[in-house]
Amino acid sequence: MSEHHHGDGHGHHHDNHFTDMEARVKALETVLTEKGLIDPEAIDAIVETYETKVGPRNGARVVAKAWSDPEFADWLKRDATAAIASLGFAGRQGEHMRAVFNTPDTHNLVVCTLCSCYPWAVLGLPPVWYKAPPYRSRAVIDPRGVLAEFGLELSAEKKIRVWDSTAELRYLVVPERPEGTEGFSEDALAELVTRDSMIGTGLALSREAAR
Amino acid sequence: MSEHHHGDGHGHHHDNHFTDMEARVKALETVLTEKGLIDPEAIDAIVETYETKVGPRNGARVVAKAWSDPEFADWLKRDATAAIASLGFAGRQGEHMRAVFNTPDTHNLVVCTLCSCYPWAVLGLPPVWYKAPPYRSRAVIDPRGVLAEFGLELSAEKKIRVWDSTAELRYLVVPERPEGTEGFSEDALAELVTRDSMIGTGLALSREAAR
Amino acid sequence: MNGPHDLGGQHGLGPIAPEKDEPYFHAEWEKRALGITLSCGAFGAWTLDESRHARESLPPPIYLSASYYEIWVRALETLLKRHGFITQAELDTGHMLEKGREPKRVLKAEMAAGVLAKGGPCDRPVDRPPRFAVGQTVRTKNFNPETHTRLPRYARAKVGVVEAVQGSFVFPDDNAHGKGENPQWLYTVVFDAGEVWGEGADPTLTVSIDAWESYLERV
Amino acid sequence: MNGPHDLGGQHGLGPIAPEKDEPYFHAEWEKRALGITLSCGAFGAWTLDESRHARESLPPPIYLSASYYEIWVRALETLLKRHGFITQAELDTGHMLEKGREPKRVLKAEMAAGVLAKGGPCDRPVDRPPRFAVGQTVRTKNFNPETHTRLPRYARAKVGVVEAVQGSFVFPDDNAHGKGENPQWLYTVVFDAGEVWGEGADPTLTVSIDAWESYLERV
Repeated sequence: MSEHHHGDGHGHHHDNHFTDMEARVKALETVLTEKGLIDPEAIDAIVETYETKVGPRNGARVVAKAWSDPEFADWLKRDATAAIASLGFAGRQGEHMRAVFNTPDTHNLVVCTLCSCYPWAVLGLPPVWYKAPPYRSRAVIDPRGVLAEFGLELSAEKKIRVWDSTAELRYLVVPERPEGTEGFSEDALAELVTRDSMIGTGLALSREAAR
Repeated sequence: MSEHHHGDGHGHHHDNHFTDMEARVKALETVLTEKGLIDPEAIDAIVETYETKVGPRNGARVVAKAWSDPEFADWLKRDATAAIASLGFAGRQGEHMRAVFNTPDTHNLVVCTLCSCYPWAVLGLPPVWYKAPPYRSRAVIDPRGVLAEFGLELSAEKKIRVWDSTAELRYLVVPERPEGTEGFSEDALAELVTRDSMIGTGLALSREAAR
Repeated sequence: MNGPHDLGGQHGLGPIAPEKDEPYFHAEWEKRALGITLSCGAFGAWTLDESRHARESLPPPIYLSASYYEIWVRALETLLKRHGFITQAELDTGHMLEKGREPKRVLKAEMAAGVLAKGGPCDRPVDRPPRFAVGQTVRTKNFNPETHTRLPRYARAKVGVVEAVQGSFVFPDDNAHGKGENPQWLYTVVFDAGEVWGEGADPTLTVSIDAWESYLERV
Repeated sequence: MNGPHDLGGQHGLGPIAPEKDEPYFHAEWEKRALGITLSCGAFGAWTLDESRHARESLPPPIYLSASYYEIWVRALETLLKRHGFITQAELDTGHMLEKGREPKRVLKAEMAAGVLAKGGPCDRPVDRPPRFAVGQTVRTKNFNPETHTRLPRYARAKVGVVEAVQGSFVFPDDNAHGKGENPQWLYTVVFDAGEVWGEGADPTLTVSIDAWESYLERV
């Protein structure tokens, strides 16, 4: 057996395991369907929602508007749930939103050490690493080591604030607006906002990188 | 896959795994032997030592003598390493011994939460449960629940002292001498001293139980 | 519970290894696992807190090696069996063998969008004022229940500062075990890393948790 | 390190299930594992502390599901590779492929009894008096190193009483990492369960650890 790390849930050494899970889930779905407890088409609808409608482009719209519109930014700071809902983004795992703003002094990073809490309504389904033991264990004790794995080196003086999502509040990081983006439209700004920049494991793209 | 508990290292669901380990250890032993790094006969000698010479009968002799001989008991309390060595029991995992005496007020229980420290020189090789996660996790927080699994119910007023073997001191519990054993020879007393009574997960046998 | 899920500050779990251009799903069964889990949640037979506790109660070696969708599936099986909807024999054979319990609601395709959009808010009014104020120094309690709690082990018996009073919310420690919602005030409490991690902590780091009122005591 | 080995107070690990009339070994390979591990320890190439750290550094799902003999074997492979005695390719093929490092000592059959009887004492003199006295109240430090330590997580930042000064011993936190033996005074420190476990602790319970001097501070 390989000593390879086992916490990630993907990769070639999991192929057999994935086959086991395929059978296990198939059995579960069959039983539930035969009992009339689930509607396979509802499952299709759920999957389609998170594959096509609810994803990090939602959050990017929120951030771009906050960058463009100081009144919206202020609203987002005071009542993120309402401000975000005003753009049409709400619902499951976004019922109680908080927006936290990066500043020149402070970088924000979001984690859920206890499970996998994540702001679905604005970021969609979380990536595997967000839910896996390595990130969950290290983000609260060694955030600089974590950020280095994402290629992000913060200055030694930068303060880091980690938000552990232990309750039903879901955190959205509003990254700093990149330099040289004065006059960008909200659409153009939204292109600079990556998923990772809204978790805190990245920054917004520079105007050059986005091209 | 079964939801069966996985921490014990024995039992039918481990049969395949045991076959894997058989091959793994065989490969290791072969490589080391071909390199002249180990002497298979030395391994036989080590195994024979712990199968036939070093076991809980050693500890039982120590306890029986402590019950019979107040001066020895006093020495055991003050300098367990020397007192035990005087009976010919010393060596690996018994270099630094401490004896802790049960009293009518206090019951002692020994655990190693961090690994598997155990007083080999007086008790021999530890049982699987002593080294496995369930005992190691629970002994320090829920000793009464642990003792109940061994069929031992202490009175609610009895004080429990748990010794976590975090350093190189190895603890031997001296159980209370059973009632009605006045005039028993050391040999007869030693028959009442079980391995578990010297870990603290049991008591010495009553004179009736021993028959 | 001090389970395998309580990961904050644990070492030795390997690299994070973010995947470039990661897809939403890595296999078809993950899609079904998502949809089945959400569909069964719509039964209304258990709370989110109970399902979290079912996940964290998985055997630790499984919890720590499984992907999160696998954790979901295994915990869902437990919940469905516990609440009488299915049996282990049905899972073993892969077919219905008996009728089983009827849920209050079965999620149909036409309901899915509405249910997802509505979510499950868990703020609840309480009829007493918050006990702690913004700026107040508090100490988290020390406790180690075998039952569900949302106070991570690394943040117990630590001194921090109330940064926000976030409203009043369902109390998961009770709700996970069918003891009622018993809402409490919820606070964001921020700790210096030195308080939490001690010697060698990153001096630029602060960590916050969201803590229910009964997790906190005056200093 | 806060590894999978640091089990005190963890929940969910299942029943203890003591085995009646348990044999010393459950399979032949366990006998070989014992003998090989002790034989390789006799090389003198690594310390007991380094081998403990190799064991606790195994991937947590493996550590928590393996028997202790399996933990030994896996950690021994790591140590043998790390110190140049064998290669992974040799383990994979099951045969010697290259010469490798020569140990200081190979344990021969006729030496076995003597080596086992001698053991490996690790008390060492220090040239300063103990800093703490019996009966003194102390607080354990808070720290969370990724390196080896013998201060369990449950016993950090807790107030207890020195019950005994046990002598001076090799300091494992340094010795495990080749930083020397650096002996320190060792104390038995006893804690009320209420201090360690908080609300709901067994009121009749006290727990002690053996703590090196640098783990402790004055209260």
